[in-house]
Amino acid sequence: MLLELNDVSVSYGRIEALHGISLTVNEGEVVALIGANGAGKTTTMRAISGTRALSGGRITFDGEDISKLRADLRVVRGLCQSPEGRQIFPGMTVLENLDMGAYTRRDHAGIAADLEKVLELFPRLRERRKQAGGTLSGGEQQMLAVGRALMSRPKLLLLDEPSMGLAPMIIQQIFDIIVEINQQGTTVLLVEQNAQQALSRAHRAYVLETGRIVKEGTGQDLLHDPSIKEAYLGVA
Amino acid sequence: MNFADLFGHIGQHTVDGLSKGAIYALIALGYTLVYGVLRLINFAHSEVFMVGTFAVLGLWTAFGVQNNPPIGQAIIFLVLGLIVAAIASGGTALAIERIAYRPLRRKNAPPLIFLITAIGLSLVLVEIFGLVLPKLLGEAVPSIFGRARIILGMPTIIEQKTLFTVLNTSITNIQLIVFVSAVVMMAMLDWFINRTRYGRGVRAVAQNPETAALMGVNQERVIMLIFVLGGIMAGAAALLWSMRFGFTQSSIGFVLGLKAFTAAVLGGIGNLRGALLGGLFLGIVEVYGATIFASNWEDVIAFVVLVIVLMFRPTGILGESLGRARA
Amino acid sequence: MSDETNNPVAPKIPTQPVPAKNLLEIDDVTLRFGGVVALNGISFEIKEGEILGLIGPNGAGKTTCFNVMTGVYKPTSGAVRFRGERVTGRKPHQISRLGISRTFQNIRLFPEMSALENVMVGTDSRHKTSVPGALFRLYRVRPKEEELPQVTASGGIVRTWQQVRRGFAKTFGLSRHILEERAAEDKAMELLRFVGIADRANDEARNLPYGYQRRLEIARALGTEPKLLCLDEPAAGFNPAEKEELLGLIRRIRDKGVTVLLIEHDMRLVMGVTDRIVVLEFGSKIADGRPEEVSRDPRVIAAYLGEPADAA
Amino acid sequence: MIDKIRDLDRRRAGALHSVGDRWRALPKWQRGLTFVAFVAFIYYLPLLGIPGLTWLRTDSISGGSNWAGVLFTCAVYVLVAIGLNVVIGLAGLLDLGYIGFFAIGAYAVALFGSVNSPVVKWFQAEFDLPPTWAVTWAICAFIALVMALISGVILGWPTLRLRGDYLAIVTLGFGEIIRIVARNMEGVTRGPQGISAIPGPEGPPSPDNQIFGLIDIKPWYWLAITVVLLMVFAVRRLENSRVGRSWLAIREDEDAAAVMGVYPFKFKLWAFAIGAALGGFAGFLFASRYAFIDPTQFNVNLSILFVAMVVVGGSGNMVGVSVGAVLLAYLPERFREIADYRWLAFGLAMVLVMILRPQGLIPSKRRARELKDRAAEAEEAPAHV
Amino acid sequence: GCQDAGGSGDNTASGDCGGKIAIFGAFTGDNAGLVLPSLNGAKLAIKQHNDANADCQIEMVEFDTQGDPAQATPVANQVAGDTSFLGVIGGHFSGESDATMPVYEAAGLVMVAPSATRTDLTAKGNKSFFRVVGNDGTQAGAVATYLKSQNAQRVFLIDDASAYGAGITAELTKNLGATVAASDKIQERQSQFEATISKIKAANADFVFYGGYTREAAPLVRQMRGAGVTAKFIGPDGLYDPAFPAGASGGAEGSIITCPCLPADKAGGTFTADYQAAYGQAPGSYGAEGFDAAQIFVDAFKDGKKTRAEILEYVKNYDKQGVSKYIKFAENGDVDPSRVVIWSYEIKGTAFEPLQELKLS
Ligand SMILES: Nc1ncnc2c1ncn2[C@@H]1O[C@H](COP(=O)(O)OP(=O)(O)OP(=O)(O)O)[C@@H](O)[C@H]1O
Ligand SMILES: Nc1ncnc2c1ncn2[C@@H]1O[C@H](COP(=O)(O)OP(=O)(O)OP(=O)(O)O)[C@@H](O)[C@H]1O
Ligand SMILES: CC(C)C[C@H](N)C(=O)O
Ligand SMILES: [Mg+2]
Ligand SMILES: [Mg+2]
Repeated sequence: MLLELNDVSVSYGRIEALHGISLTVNEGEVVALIGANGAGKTTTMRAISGTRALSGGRITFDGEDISKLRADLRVVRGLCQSPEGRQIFPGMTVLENLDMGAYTRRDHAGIAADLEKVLELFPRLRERRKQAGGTLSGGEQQMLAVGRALMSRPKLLLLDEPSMGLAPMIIQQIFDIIVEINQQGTTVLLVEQNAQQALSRAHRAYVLETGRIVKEGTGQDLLHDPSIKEAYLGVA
Repeated sequence: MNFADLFGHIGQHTVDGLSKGAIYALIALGYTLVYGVLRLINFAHSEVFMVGTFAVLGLWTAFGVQNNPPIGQAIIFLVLGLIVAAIASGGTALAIERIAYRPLRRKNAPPLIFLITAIGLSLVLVEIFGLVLPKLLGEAVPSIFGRARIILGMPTIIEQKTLFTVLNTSITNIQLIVFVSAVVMMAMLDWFINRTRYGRGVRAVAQNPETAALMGVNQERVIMLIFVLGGIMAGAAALLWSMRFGFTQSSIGFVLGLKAFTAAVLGGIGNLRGALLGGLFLGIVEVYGATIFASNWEDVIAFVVLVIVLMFRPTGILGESLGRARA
Repeated sequence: MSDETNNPVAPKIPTQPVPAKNLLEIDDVTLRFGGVVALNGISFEIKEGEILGLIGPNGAGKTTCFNVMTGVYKPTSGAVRFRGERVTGRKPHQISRLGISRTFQNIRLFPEMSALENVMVGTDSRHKTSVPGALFRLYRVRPKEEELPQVTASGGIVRTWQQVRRGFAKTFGLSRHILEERAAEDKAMELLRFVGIADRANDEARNLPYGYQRRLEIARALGTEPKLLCLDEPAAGFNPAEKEELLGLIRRIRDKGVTVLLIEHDMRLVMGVTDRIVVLEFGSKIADGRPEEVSRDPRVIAAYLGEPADAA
Repeated sequence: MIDKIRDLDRRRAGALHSVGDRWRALPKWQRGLTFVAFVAFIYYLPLLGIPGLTWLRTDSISGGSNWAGVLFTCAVYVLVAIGLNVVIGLAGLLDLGYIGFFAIGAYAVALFGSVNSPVVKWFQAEFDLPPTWAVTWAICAFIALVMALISGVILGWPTLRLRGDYLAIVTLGFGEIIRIVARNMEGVTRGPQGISAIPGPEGPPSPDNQIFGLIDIKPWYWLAITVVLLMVFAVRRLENSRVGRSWLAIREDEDAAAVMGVYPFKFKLWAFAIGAALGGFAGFLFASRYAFIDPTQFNVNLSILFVAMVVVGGSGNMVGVSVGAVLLAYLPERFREIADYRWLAFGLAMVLVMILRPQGLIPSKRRARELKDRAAEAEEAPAHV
Repeated sequence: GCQDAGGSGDNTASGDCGGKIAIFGAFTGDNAGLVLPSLNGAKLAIKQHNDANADCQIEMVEFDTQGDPAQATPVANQVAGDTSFLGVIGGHFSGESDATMPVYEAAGLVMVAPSATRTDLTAKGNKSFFRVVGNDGTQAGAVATYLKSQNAQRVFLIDDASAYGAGITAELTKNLGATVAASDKIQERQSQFEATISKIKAANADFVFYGGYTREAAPLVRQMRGAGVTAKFIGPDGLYDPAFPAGASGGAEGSIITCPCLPADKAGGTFTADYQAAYGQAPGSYGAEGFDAAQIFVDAFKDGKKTRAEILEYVKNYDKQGVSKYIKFAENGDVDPSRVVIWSYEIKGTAFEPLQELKLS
């Protein structure tokens, strides 16, 4: 078990956004987290990555209790999040942004190789490597955000809506990449609105509704669950 | 209006302006660093500089340095002065960060609140050095605190001598030292910020603190780092100041700080090279302006030039670089 | 769930033959940022009353196109004409008064203002009270009967006072400021109801759920009484059910007589709601036509859609 | 220690809060009556003789200043604070050079109204006027208002396009420019010598003046406070109108406001001009009551003090900024014992208030909420932020 | 600090003798250093009187204005409105004096100023303003005499654009005529003087006169010397301040300072010794003037004057040797210029060595 959330709750002011959720991610898995707007998916991710404090519960990563650990130290432990809404560094070039992904790494050869790989995956980024991140189009920024997360070579990669704002073709690519890096040994926790895609690629999935986990199962099971179909896949 | 004088000695005036501006530039670096990362005008930075000059004064007084010591001694006292000033200024900057800014950051207060706090701190520091310490210690160490409000002289550590004269322009040893040190220091800082991993961390925090944390950057450490770096630069400026001008006073920071901040804005606040360029430019503008008109128009000229520059380049000569571009 | 969405790609029964009048013309517009050519001589027009889709791969120049239309950027060459008038070179607020309004790809509300106030800022753009007007309130308008102060009390000083006020308003009129203020509030409330978020009218925008914020942006844009409403990926981050609702809203907006320009990556939504689609790639237009034509266009498939199976 | 203060502050804030709530809950006529009573009290203040409260008077200590004189200063500062609040609190523009407008208003009445001014002398020589001729006070008031307004526009026109912090330094420079020009242009302003014999409503200062005399300052105070009340009324009208909403929208997101049809430049310029006019008028009152001005009275320090009173009082809220202004004008006078330490005390107070109560002493409801949300957010985010 | 100078306050005004006066000036703040000697001098005079005359106590209330006209005016209103005050010592600066003159005059209160020196203060037809100090014109005249005696050919004039500095420099300009080579104005708190120094060099001056205060003068003279300017440096009483040579760290060596104040050993009576005994330091600038100003009131009270009008009349006709000079006022309130004593001092190390008394013309 790589990651375990145990009865985790998080509040924003007086509003509690997560009411004690528990989930696990095993080494080598792709786990999807789906749910409607405001269900608490992003909040879950932030709790895991440490940008939001817990109001209750416990998070264990790789056998260590990280509930109170600072966010940057979680990165050092091998936990990297690609945040929702891109959040690239607007004043840095594409290359510098990618370098930031490898901030905690020291293996120069490995970094160079990974950089090459990312640029391979997103030729658009190679084309724009000297352009300031802030002037990229929405979709380009999204690619950059995913590429940057890949650069940190995490044990567990947290992806928050990686397909948001991307053209259909690129969405396809992104999901292919997720599968690929997973096969190369990275565990992935994936938040997606595009439930169809997410479920079909994930080993397991959780469904979140207003701050509670309401369902869990294998990707395929959920994909064929009629209630899920109705609520999240938009197909009657 | 005296254009004849200006053009008659244009070279000399330029050299004078550059050496004047070099000091502005070094202080401006502190403003720019902090502003770049925290979007905060650290109004108290001028007092960080002031504390540096008092540290140098204290050191030299403690060792009983006299005017024009032998060169060997002079070098020792300069090096010691640099260390002491850097520690004092860096420490003050760090203390300011810890005592005043950190609680505010914890509360996520908007920039204006930081500004007012900084102004308050600045007042407090000036009064501590100008009033409280003199009352407490004025009897014991009159040469340091007795007249801190008016003026405190320091020994001349290196006598000013003309090194060489080209094209009717003489350059003195001190002008050269000041100018070269300023450029070297700024180059080192620039290298640090733009070329090292730490520097990249600083810029990342500047642009998107939360995501920087997600990349493994320790934000608190970065903030401490920039305050200390800015403080060290101010300390260096304090030493150069003490060497060149040989005096200080509790309110010395005010005007210099204002000018340095103007320089930072002129060059493009948040931009290290801009700080250097802005400082030198401002120095030259002031000397030219004071030559053409009288010296009492100096500030007017400086500010008018600032407005003109900003009208054509709203983010300063070089624009912003550390800071977040607009999304 | 409505019929259309069951089979979104199927041709929609055209509501009416599209009127031919051009509302907006983009005429050979080019925009360069240094070396990057964001828009490369594109031309297309928007007809009055239609819903036009603007699609294309990431970085194709769609948002840039919006920015040119709303005056955020000035094109390097070419012109945008709105109802025959040249728009390029005008300031954003002037363009807004002409009747183009928009939403943002990343939501940009006024976070500390209530939802109602947000919309009122939009409606204000049609009002005239300025600083002297608000200060002196001298400009008076003859009010309609129902706008006069009401006499409600049953007797005593209060009643007399109310009668005096009423009489005063009758003789001297009411200040325009007051009438406008009332009108703005009524209109804003109505718009909030229209987009379906009236229940949170007095909450600050920042506290609204994401979906509400998106809709509030639309309400605010509608407040400026646009002829043309530009929506930049309004469905980003919505799940299919929410997208469904949005689709209905866009139609209702069009039915109010507002022309809609829609940027969206969700093909199901685009196919379901638009009358016509313009496709951009690398800053150039590569297709322009009815949804079913465009979706079969091999260039569009190659550049954007990928294998057709994906559109499902 | 800090914890204790914090706790106290919380309790005090709570009490204030409930006062505010109870106030809002009162029926309209009761609120009206209270307001009238309050205004009456304000007018009564210079006569303050209620046993138990006389210690409030600044002349109750040895070496203290004239009570009505201090009240007058408070009133002028309140006027300044209200004007600056339009700029900072409502439009969100940081103006560190407000003293410049104050100086312009003061110099306007000095230059046109005093027989000692070179400008008046020039007029006398040019148009063969008697040596006692000068522009009358009421016209000077108008000139002051207009000159300040115009200078606000002139300063704002090129600089309001700049972003916030750039504006701060440019305005600061403007304040300095005005002072330096006043000092250096000896032919026009008499430079550092200053100008005396600045007129009041009854003409130049003289022992014959019946109401606005040299020794009894109460009428001056009543005049100033009347102006303040009028301006409060006017600014309230702006605040609760389309104009106020536009300012707020610009403060929150300028670009989005522009796209919604608000012309940011125009409204920012208005804010600037209104602020300038109020500042200028305050300067005008100041000069005509003191009858003497020189450039040293328009120091940058004062600009910063002005900003401090707005922020410390609670920017955006007229009651708040007025309280800030009164405190800053009154406390140093009442506690003259600490004279030498007043800047130290002032600095410490600023730091403490900001750390303990960043929204200011009496913030606007909106600001208070905003800051509370921000603080709550920060508190929930983990320690590193 | 607002303690009264001696005596218990209450019973003073009631007796046959004694009364209450006010003294105002910059007793705190940046400029306090220039004014405190005068306050101390005045306190000394009152104390000496009160100690000697138990039956005739004088109360002196201090009002701190920080030298700011805007703070001096409410003080004036307070003093003028409180009829127990019978006279005023002040102002110390010209600006605050100018601002408050009409108020005191309207109240019929007499002002005796120890150090407000601007020339035009006495040129406005005032009826109740007197000063026991020579005005700037007198001192400037003395400086001009000195320069002539030194055979100055090319004098460079600098002032700090303050009321005091600019005033005295303007007077000097009038007096010097053609020997003025060039001039420059600096601003307060300026600390770098490249432009000014290059102007001095260009003018090839043999004398540099600086009108202003220590804060700017010390770095100026130091930088001048550093840049190799050898012209003799002259300054007025604003620089008669131990901080000046100390702040210039040797740069001020040999500078000439003029002051309308007597060298310690020349001051009348036992004043210098008394002052030294009471405050542990030499009187400095205006200490004697402060004493004289207070002494005038002491004399008035001793003479049994009890109303504002009587005291005003008394001061008008005052005719007596004071510690600083012989005091008799002209119609306009100035002391007789011929009685004003101006001395020149040379800076040696950190000391002011008296050189000579400067005679007018
Ligand atoms: N900064 C905030 N302040 C207050 N409430 C917030 C904040 N961020 C999120 N919330 C609330 O917390 C709940 C969960 O939000 P979260 O962003 O985790 O949802 P989500 O599942 O990621 O939704 P989406 O699909 O829109 O991204 C929502 O009700 C939201 O309104
Ligand atoms: N200010 C700028 N400077 C340089 N390049 C820019 C700037 N703004 C946009 N671009 C470039 O212009 C191109 C078009 O960008 P635009 O935002 O219009 O794309 P888009 O079609 O909206 O894409 P998306 O669907 O990803 O939002 C992109 O390649 C982008 O990098
Ligand atoms: C204390 C003195 C230096 C004051 C100065 N003589 C003046 O008239 O202002
Ligand atoms: Mg989310
Ligand atoms: Mg886009």
